[in-house]
Amino acid sequence: MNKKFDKNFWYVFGTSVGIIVVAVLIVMMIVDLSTTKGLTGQVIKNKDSIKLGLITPLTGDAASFGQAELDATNIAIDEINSKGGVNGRLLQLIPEDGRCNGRDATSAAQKLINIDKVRIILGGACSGETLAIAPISEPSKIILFAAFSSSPKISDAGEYIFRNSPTDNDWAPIMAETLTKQGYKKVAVVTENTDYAMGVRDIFKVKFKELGGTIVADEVYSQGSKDFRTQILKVKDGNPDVIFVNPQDDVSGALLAKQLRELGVNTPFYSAFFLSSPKAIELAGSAVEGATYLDVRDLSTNAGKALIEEYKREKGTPVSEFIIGANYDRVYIIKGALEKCSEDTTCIKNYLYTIKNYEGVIGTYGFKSNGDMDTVFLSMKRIVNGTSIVLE
Amino acid sequence: MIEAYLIHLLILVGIYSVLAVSLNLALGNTGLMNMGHIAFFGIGAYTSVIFTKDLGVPFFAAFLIAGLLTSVFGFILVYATRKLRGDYLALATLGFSFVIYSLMLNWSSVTRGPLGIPGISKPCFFGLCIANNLQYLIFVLIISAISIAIMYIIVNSSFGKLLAATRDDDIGLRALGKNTFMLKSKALMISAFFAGIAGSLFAHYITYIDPSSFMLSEVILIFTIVIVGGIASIKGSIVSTFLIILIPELLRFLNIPSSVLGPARQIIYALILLVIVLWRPKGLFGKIDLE
Amino acid sequence: MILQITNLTKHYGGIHALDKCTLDIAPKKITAIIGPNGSGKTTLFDAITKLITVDEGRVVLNGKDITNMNDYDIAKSGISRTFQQVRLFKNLTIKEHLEIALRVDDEKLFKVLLNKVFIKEKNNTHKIKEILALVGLDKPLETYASDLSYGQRKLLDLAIAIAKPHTILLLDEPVAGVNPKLRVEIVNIIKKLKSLGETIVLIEHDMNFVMGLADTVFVLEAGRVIANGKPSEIQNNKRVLEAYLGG
Amino acid sequence: MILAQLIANSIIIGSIYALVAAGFALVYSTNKFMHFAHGVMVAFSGYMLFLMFSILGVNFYISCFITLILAGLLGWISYRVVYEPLQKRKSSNVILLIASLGLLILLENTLMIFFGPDIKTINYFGIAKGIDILGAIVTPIQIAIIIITLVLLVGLYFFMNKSKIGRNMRAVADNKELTSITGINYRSIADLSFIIGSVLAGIAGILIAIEQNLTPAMGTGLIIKGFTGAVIGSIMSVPGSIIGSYILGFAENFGVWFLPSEYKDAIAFILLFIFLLFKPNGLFGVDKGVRNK
Repeated sequence: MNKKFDKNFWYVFGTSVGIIVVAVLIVMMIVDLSTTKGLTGQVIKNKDSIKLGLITPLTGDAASFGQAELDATNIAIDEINSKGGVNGRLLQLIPEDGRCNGRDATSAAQKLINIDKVRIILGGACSGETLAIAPISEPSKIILFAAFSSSPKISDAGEYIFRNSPTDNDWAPIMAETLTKQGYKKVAVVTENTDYAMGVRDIFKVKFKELGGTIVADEVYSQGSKDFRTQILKVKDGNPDVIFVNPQDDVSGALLAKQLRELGVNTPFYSAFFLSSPKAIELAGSAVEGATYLDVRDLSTNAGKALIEEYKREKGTPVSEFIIGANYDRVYIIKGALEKCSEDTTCIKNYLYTIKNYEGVIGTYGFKSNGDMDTVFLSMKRIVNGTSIVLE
Repeated sequence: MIEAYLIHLLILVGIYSVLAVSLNLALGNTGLMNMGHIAFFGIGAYTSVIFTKDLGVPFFAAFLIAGLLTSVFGFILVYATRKLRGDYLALATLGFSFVIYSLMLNWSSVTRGPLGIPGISKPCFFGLCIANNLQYLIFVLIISAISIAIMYIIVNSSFGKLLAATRDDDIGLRALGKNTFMLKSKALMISAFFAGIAGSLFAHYITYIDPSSFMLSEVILIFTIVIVGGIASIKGSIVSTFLIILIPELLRFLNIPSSVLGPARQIIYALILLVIVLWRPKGLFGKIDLE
Repeated sequence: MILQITNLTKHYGGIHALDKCTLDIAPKKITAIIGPNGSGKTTLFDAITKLITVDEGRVVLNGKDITNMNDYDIAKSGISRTFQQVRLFKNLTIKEHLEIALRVDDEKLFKVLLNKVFIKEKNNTHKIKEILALVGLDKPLETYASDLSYGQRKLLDLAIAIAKPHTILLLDEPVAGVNPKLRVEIVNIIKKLKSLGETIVLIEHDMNFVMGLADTVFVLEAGRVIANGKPSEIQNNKRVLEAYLGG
Repeated sequence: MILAQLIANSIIIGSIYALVAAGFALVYSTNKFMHFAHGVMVAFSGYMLFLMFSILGVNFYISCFITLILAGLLGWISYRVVYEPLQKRKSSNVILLIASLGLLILLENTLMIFFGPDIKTINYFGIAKGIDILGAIVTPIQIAIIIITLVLLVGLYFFMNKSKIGRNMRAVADNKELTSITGINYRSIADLSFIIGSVLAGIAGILIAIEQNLTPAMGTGLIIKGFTGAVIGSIMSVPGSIIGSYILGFAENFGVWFLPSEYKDAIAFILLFIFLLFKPNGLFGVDKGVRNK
């Protein structure tokens, strides 16, 4: 090797290493300052508080869910703090933006775990976030508690991972069974091209075919699209007995329902969750009249009603009552665990596995050995005269 | 424990600096306005994951295959767009990244579509596996240092001077008997190769990939890195990667309401980009004006 | 004959930029192509170097048909040219320009890298200085092209055309827009090049300029050779005078 | 019946694309750079209507009027603040394109800070029952969108071809250098193109807000489809870009009829890529100044 090459190589290598070291020092200094001398007042103020991390999308397409998660979590934490906190210590929520993707979620998790030293992370929201955080939180024995992720992959992602949202495996087969029981043989599925909805679609299709039905149309639309007319036309052309409307969120579901009816498709349609959002009903109006959907069962309990009232008063119309309820419950479940175990996560983990009949605002439930909810927590509802009624 | 967080950030910086320097090789040193660079990153990530996970290829082989396959896509892109120039080239490459994005999203049998691919293994070499982030950081630093050194040598070689010449005057260089199309192809293939291996590093670090990591907003992120650092400046790209990755992380420590935090971060990117474009077209370390 | 051009024809819509243009270039001589503006002189150079594709006709260099070759292959096979609007690489230095022109296998990336890493790169500085001395460009080697004056750019453009391995040198209006002093210098450079055994073809619209310089003159009008011969013969050719006065 | 509905669907979505594409092409044809932030002008207008009408309770038509003025103003400001300095420095259109992307992100996130990330709706006309036209079902709002687009198409055509200002704009579009010689003030033409283009975006924003809904990030999605339509027609010509948008609408809807529907966006992107490669100036443009050599 000649001298010139050597010089070049070491120049580049040396510079990169040098810059890295300098940057490390600077960041360390800043971090040190901020934690000990208090660049950010909050750190000092709540020195004795119990920190809870929250990872949820605060920007991007899914931000409206993230905001709902944050609001609902804050309501619960404020309630607990105003009643004196947990064992005399206040709860401090540190929300981080996971942007519904793996990279930002891992950055957020690394920050929460290593800088804020949280032992409990609420989140992620999108399954993609949760799946990306799991390999980081699990080895450090951090509790990861999702209230919104439904991917079946999360069930076996780790021992310290819990959720109080139904998995797609829980409810998509129920949907297929329900439709079969109602005597529907030919179904049209319209799905939004997102991780959640596509996961549901795959499970649903398998189950429905197993039960002897046929899929006459299987349409997909991309996230954020607002024009479904040709997909609907293909649905119409398949001449189904029933339509399974399978969107990611309330707004696209409502738009889809609206366009279905606008185009004169009067086939009954079934769906899940999104119709619990008042926004969906407001948007779609008469288009969702008579629609049947699977939803979380008991948000009409007193506690649930009160929560939704409070949420409406303080934060506005919720995107989904289900999300609000699950998030609210999540904080209280953690509160119970903290009261018993303080911040010993192994104790918390074991405690959470023992929970069997927790009475939350979304119902009474516990956790299975894989950290999922043990109760399939759903009931059929129908929109009648613009409000939903429970069918049993 | 601060170290662990810093290690995480440094791993990201290492990966993105390879991505930025490789973009700069095409954009700055060769003058190829490639807005499809993020697609190369994505192709590399998916290739590496599919080869290790579905086909059981050892990591290092998959890592190289990721680079090579991406490089083939680089050639396809440069061949397809060989007659375009200026903003039409920029648009066509942007169109290319959209096409690749739809492919990742819709070719579900291979990419699992929007569900993404979870549970990606950490790299192993002959039975020795990377067990923690510190080791991964060392691995990333070695790979980045080698990659950047190679690109540095290329840029400063007589070949690199030809690339600079084709950026400045393509016809003039052809009149000197140089096949500028081949030069551009090679430049973009090298650029794509390193973007591809950066993608592989990214996928095996995050352990979960889905198409959303390779979208339009990410194109703008790496463009910002290169432009802030300075056209045709490797040093600039590296420093700028630090700034652009770390500044938003520092924001996490300020008491900004979280509903504002996310947009604020994007606004900072956009403002930095506009300020540089408007008032300092050379970027921080560049010698060449953006034109 | 070193370069034979036969029946080159190029139409732009209804305009004949080149119309069955035929000429032969003799080796080791200075050949001038003159004609009024718009007579197709630069188009002829562009056609020879394949910057434009002709409709018909043949170009033969040293007995080899180069009509259908790529522009860079034509350049490689031995044609060097300058441009009326100089084409330089503004972010490269004088030295880098000449190095690019002198090297022949710098496009081969792996070879370049191997050379860079294991073998000391060939030092061209001596050769570069020689060429710069020949054209009289007296600026530090590390000067960027963008920092040169118009005249210096003309000289650098000439220098890289000379540096590039070639058998024939095409100069497109070498003195257009330069001051009288530099004009004299360039004339001297061209003469010096001839004495070194170079074959030179130059384009010029000013008839008087080529009289003392060229060995042979071709006169172009509307893309067609209307006269050729020694300068003294051309000077008195009636058609040529008509063309110039009419044009 | 199906065919009629497919055609209707194509025309409806084509009209929405055309509304976005027309302004984009108008700015491009006079200024020769890609004003991607045009997308966010559409979103901005929708939100301004939301602010005026739904929050402040101003009369709907007055709100629309104010929205259009604000849209024109924002377009003009963005030209003067961002683009003009760059043009003065003789930056290439690639730099202007990058600047426009910066502007797009800046404005989009500003909207997000002010209005929040959730979806806003303006339910001024309520939910309308579809009307059956030759077997295709179309709602009154959609008919309004189609009619307004067509009126704009015709209006713009006459404006560009018959009025003096329009002819000057076309002259600038054809040859910027020449017009400065003939005494046309380039700056005022550029100002005007941004104002008119942004008012067009304003009209698009209002109609889309009523027909669909508002999200801060909607601008990006719209501009991608809008410029795809413009590229197909011709980015240099307003009527061309409008026709191109309809072609895109037809291609997407007819394509999806035969292909799995998840490929709807892919069809648009592949069309965009193919057109840029093989016919970069679109079906109605001349190939000039696009390719090397």
